[in-house]
Amino acid sequence: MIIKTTALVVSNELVAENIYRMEILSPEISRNAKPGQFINIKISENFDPFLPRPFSIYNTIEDKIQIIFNAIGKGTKILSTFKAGASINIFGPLGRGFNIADEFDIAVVVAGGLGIAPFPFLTKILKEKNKKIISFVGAKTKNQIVTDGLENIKIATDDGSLGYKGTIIEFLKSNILNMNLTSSLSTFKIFGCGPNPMLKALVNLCNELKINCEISVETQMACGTGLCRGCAVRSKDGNYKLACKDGPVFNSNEIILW
Amino acid sequence: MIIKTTALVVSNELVAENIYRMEILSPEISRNAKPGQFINIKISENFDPFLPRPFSIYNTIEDKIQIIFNAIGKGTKILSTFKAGASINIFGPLGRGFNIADEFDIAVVVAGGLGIAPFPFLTKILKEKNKKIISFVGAKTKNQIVTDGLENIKIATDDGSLGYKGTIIEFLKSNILNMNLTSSLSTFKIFGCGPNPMLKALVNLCNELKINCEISVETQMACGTGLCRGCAVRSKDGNYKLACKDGPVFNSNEIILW
Amino acid sequence: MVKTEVTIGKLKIKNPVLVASGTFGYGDELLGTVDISKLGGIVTKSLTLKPKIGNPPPRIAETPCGMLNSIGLENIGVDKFITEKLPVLRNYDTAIIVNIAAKRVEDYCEIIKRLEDAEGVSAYEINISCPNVKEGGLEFGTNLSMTAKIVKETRKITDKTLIIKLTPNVTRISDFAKVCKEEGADAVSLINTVVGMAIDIKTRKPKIASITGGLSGPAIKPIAIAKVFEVFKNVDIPIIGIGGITTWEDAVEFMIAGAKAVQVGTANFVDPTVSLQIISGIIRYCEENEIFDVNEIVGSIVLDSPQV
Amino acid sequence: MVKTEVTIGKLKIKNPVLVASGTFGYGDELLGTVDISKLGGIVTKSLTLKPKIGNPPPRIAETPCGMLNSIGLENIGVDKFITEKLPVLRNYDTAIIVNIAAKRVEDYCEIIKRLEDAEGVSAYEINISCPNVKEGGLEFGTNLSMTAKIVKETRKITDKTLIIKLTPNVTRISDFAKVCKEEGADAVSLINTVVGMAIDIKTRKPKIASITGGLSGPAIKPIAIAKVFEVFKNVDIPIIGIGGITTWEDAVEFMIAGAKAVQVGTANFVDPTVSLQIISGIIRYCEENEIFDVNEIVGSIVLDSPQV
Ligand SMILES: Cc1cc2nc3c(=O)[nH]c(=O)nc-3n(C[C@H](O)[C@H](O)[C@H](O)COP(=O)(O)OP(=O)(O)OC[C@H]3O[C@@H](n4cnc5c(N)ncnc54)[C@H](O)[C@@H]3O)c2cc1C
Ligand SMILES: Cc1cc2nc3c(=O)[nH]c(=O)nc-3n(C[C@H](O)[C@H](O)[C@H](O)COP(=O)(O)OP(=O)(O)OC[C@H]3O[C@@H](n4cnc5c(N)ncnc54)[C@H](O)[C@@H]3O)c2cc1C
Ligand SMILES: Cc1cc2nc3c(=O)[nH]c(=O)nc-3n(C[C@H](O)[C@H](O)[C@H](O)COP(=O)(O)O)c2cc1C
Ligand SMILES: Cc1cc2nc3c(=O)[nH]c(=O)nc-3n(C[C@H](O)[C@H](O)[C@H](O)COP(=O)(O)O)c2cc1C
Ligand code: FES
Ligand code: FES
Repeated sequence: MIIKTTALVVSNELVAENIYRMEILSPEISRNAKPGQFINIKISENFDPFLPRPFSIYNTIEDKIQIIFNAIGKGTKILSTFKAGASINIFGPLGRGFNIADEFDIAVVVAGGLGIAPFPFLTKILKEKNKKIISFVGAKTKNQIVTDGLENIKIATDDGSLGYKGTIIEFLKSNILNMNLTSSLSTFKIFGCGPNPMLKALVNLCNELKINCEISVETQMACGTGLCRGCAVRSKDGNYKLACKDGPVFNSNEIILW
Repeated sequence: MIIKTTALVVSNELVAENIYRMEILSPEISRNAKPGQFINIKISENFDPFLPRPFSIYNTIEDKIQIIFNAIGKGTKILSTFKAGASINIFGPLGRGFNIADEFDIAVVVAGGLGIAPFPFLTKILKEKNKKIISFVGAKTKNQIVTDGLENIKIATDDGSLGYKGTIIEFLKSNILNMNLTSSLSTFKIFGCGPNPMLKALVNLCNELKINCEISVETQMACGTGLCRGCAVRSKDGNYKLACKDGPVFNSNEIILW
Repeated sequence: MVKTEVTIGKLKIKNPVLVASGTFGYGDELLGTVDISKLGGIVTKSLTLKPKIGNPPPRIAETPCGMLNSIGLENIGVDKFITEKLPVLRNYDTAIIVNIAAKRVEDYCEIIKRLEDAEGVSAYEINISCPNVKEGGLEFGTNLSMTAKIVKETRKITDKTLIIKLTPNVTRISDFAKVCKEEGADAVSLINTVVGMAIDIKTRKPKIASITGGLSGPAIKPIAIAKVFEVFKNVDIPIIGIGGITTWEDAVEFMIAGAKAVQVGTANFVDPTVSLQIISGIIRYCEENEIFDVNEIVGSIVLDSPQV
Repeated sequence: MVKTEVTIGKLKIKNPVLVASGTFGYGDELLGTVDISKLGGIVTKSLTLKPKIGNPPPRIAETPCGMLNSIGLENIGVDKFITEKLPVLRNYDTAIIVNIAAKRVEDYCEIIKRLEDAEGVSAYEINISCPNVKEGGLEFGTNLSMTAKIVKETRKITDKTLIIKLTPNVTRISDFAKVCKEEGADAVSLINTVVGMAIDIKTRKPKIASITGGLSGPAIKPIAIAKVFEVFKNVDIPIIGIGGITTWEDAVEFMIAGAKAVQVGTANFVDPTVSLQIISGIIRYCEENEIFDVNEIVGSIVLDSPQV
């Protein structure tokens, strides 16, 4: 069930360098949403920018949903000007979220930059299921680190300004190896989201260590609802899957990253 | 000298039904402006709406200029959301203003709807020159009447909700005839601004009574600076004049209204 | 009570608003969210004889007031459409216009043959104007004799309403509409997308994997209106107007220019319910202007200048 | 220190940014506000043999991310330009590219003859692509043999750089560029405006008195990029890119697609100083990317797909 609504902006605050968290009142979407799903936001009444912008559901709090975004471009810059009390046109929940039904007892969350977006929501649900969670969060530098809503946080920064100096995947790898549980690795499940190079490295690592892994991908999108077929992602079977409908969450062995 | 500047919005308040007055800090434009001139406002950083919007200079107060606008369309609706403290891209002063150098001792201001826009500024300058001023202000209904900054105000509304019931030109005509100064009429000068039908009626009246009359016209404009040749107005000599450069103020016997 | 029914060839649609091919899947994509039985009709994604997986990503890019696409006619193929989609669509009280694309004239005919035996097809829209593929591609739509041939051959096979979808990427679109009429087409639909391109200056790569794509959205509306009016002025054939329609005002503008019906495309991506709002907007417009039949709007353009 | 000089035929311009014909008057309109000696050059409003008063209003209308215009080549005529404008423009250190339009081939030649005797003309841009008039109108620009004839005849008369301005309102623009090269043109500039139309639904009248007009602005940029790349791919002739350029990123995008220089048009109406900002933006881009000569950008598009 996809809900189209003009909703109330409850708050919109700067939480890190150029990063905003917006809270939107939408009981129906909040009730129906699953971790890993996203919403489409119509940014402007005018035609530039024209296409809606997709944003992961960062978390749900009672009747409210939250998103977090980086004010980098046309749409997000406009979005950053929305004030509490404004109304906003949203559409969702969209896409297929994370699969938490399968076999695992330790969830390893791996986020690069704003790749943390879907994880506070996932963390909340996993905790309800009493799963153990470890969170690896990486960013270029410490001002871009956002961690609230996550559990057992391990941080890496490219410039070493906070936590491990290096990429989050290197850090993850050394940790997993140290854990030295290669036997029981099968009971791990990794949930990854972030820039493509990071996701590729993550998928390689998981293949190497045979770890069950789901990743949330970002593609160009027009409709977010399966209408345009624009968000194609190569799948292992040689066909294409839709990031907005079959995804944005895919199992690492379903698709081929570009 | 045309000034291009990113200026500070000092205030932007609702002064009548859907009508806003904005005050902008721009010492250079304020210093250089003449009554009847206008400024161009770049409404948005994005491309829709794309063209700048022209607005008459409503008044100047020390370092500040004021405009007044009706939030009817794309651009003006966006303008109405500007808050004090915002910055705005403006360009001006543009066009040829009213000619107050010529022979007259009584200035009759005739405004239809937001046609009052250029007159508070004109009134201020005329008073400095100790001219007698009578102001005729017409509108559909009383909520749309704006008169501050005008002198000796006579009002007409189509629905009779305030002042004379009928068009401002009918009202003007009866008044002039009553004044019964047909002899000294030559010392009148009429300054008109408003919708085209009203301006046409005004011009006819002035021809009939042989009154010196200047009108400020509105046309579609792209550049406001003479570059595009888009704002052509038919002139009596069979050529075209530019509303943005030769106008927007024309003597009633210079041009042919459309 | 405004009369909204319009007739395109033999096809009666309950109102003049359709969703455009490739912008609403097969009509069954959002059944929970959009009540398609309120639409004048749906035009399906282009169907080919065999299924197609489409072009490699990236397939789309946003542009000022529009977008580029090169989906490459990804579709399930005519047979699967007949077995899986038609049975669902049949249950809705809306016109099902099947858009078809092919590499060879024979294939166009073969696709229609298969659909003729199926139940539930209201009309055909022949795509000879896709900028992104061989199938139904521009080498058909930009060539008068090929266009004539395709219309002539497909006309032989069906008595159903035959709509030819034209490309704007030609010098005089009315020449193509004329040929369509002469060869027996019931109507023309225009415009398909305009060939366009965008480059990411960071990577210096085209933003679309197939380099060029089709431009759509509000940006192309003035081009589409001009093409619709050109055909309306020069050829006596029903026109379905397409291109950048996002509001009911846009739809009315196309009808004033001469379109009997309209298709809403890219706007569905911003709001999949937009077509329903456009329909109610048109009805409100008619009521306010005491227009009792939407057909009164069609071609009602007012010209005081002598140019025409 | 980035090298910004580019060469178009025999013409050297100090940087690749020009202002487009009809969007900057004769170059002397805003001398107090815009320092034209910083520009690569100015392209004048189209000049005709005799003065023209232009088309009746309304001449312009805003459209999504663009505008329609039908100015109708209002201009002071070549003689007045020579006596009144050239003497002023000569004093500025910028290329003066004179754009000319005519109804007959003889008139194109006659206009050039008169300009040849005058001092200060850097190059000619031949307008055969104006959608709004007979002079230099589309019946020239959409006809290969007429295009060939105009290039051949004008080429005979001048050794100065001869630029032919092409229209996008054709099926294959590269065919026209090819003809221009064969007949001796030094360069082509593209695109002129796209034929478009808009209707005021309140009055049901066209928003432009001449019914159709020329579409320009950001809306047409993807169309222009595609046309520039089509010519770049198929014809070995210097290209001046035009269409929707509003930022330095747009200019760089055109150069990556194959344009040696660019012209800024409609954007001047939003900010007449925009060309100067585009020039400094290009220089900054080169510095940041360690590009020492802007010519390195020209045609530097990266294609990993096989399509080309
Ligand atoms: C399923 C999905 C979920 C998403 N969730 C989030 C989210 O939770 N938070 C969030 O901030 N964004 C998210 N995005 C990306 C978001 O939709 C926008 O694309 C992004 O915010 C930029 O939009 P814009 O209009 O500001 O930038 P645009 O004006 O569209 O682009 C401006 C510039 O930014 C670049 N750019 C565009 N997107 C990105 C990006 N993601 N990273 C770096 N550069 C970029 C463009 O290439 C361009 O150069 C998600 C995307 C998808 C597909
Ligand atoms: C020299 C000059 C001075 C001007 N001074 C003022 C001024 O002081 N105050 C002011 O409010 N406007 C003024 N205008 C008009 C102003 O520039 C805008 O055109 C107008 O405000 C509408 O802009 P928009 O973007 O909101 O409407 P648009 O989105 O451009 O148009 C929306 C709808 O409103 C209609 N419309 C556009 N302009 C008008 C209008 N003036 N009256 C009624 N309907 C209209 C359009 O036809 C369209 O249907 C002036 C125009 C000129 C040429
Ligand atoms: C993503 C996308 C896919 C399309 N696919 C098809 C198609 O398969 N067949 C077709 O005839 N037209 C197709 N079109 C063209 C549209 O039907 C329509 O003609 C065009 O987009 C212009 O209308 P618009 O501006 O309202 O989108 C497609 C358009 C888009 C944007
Ligand atoms: C108002 C206006 C007037 C124009 N006049 C001319 C002209 O006289 N001669 C010409 O060759 N092109 C003329 N053009 C076309 C421009 O030079 C340019 O080719 C076109 O506008 C596309 O560029 P743009 O999108 O940057 O404006 C005109 C364009 C506009 C908007
Ligand atoms: S974004 Fe349109 S189908 Fe996925
Ligand atoms: S508005 Fe451009 S010349 Fe007047």
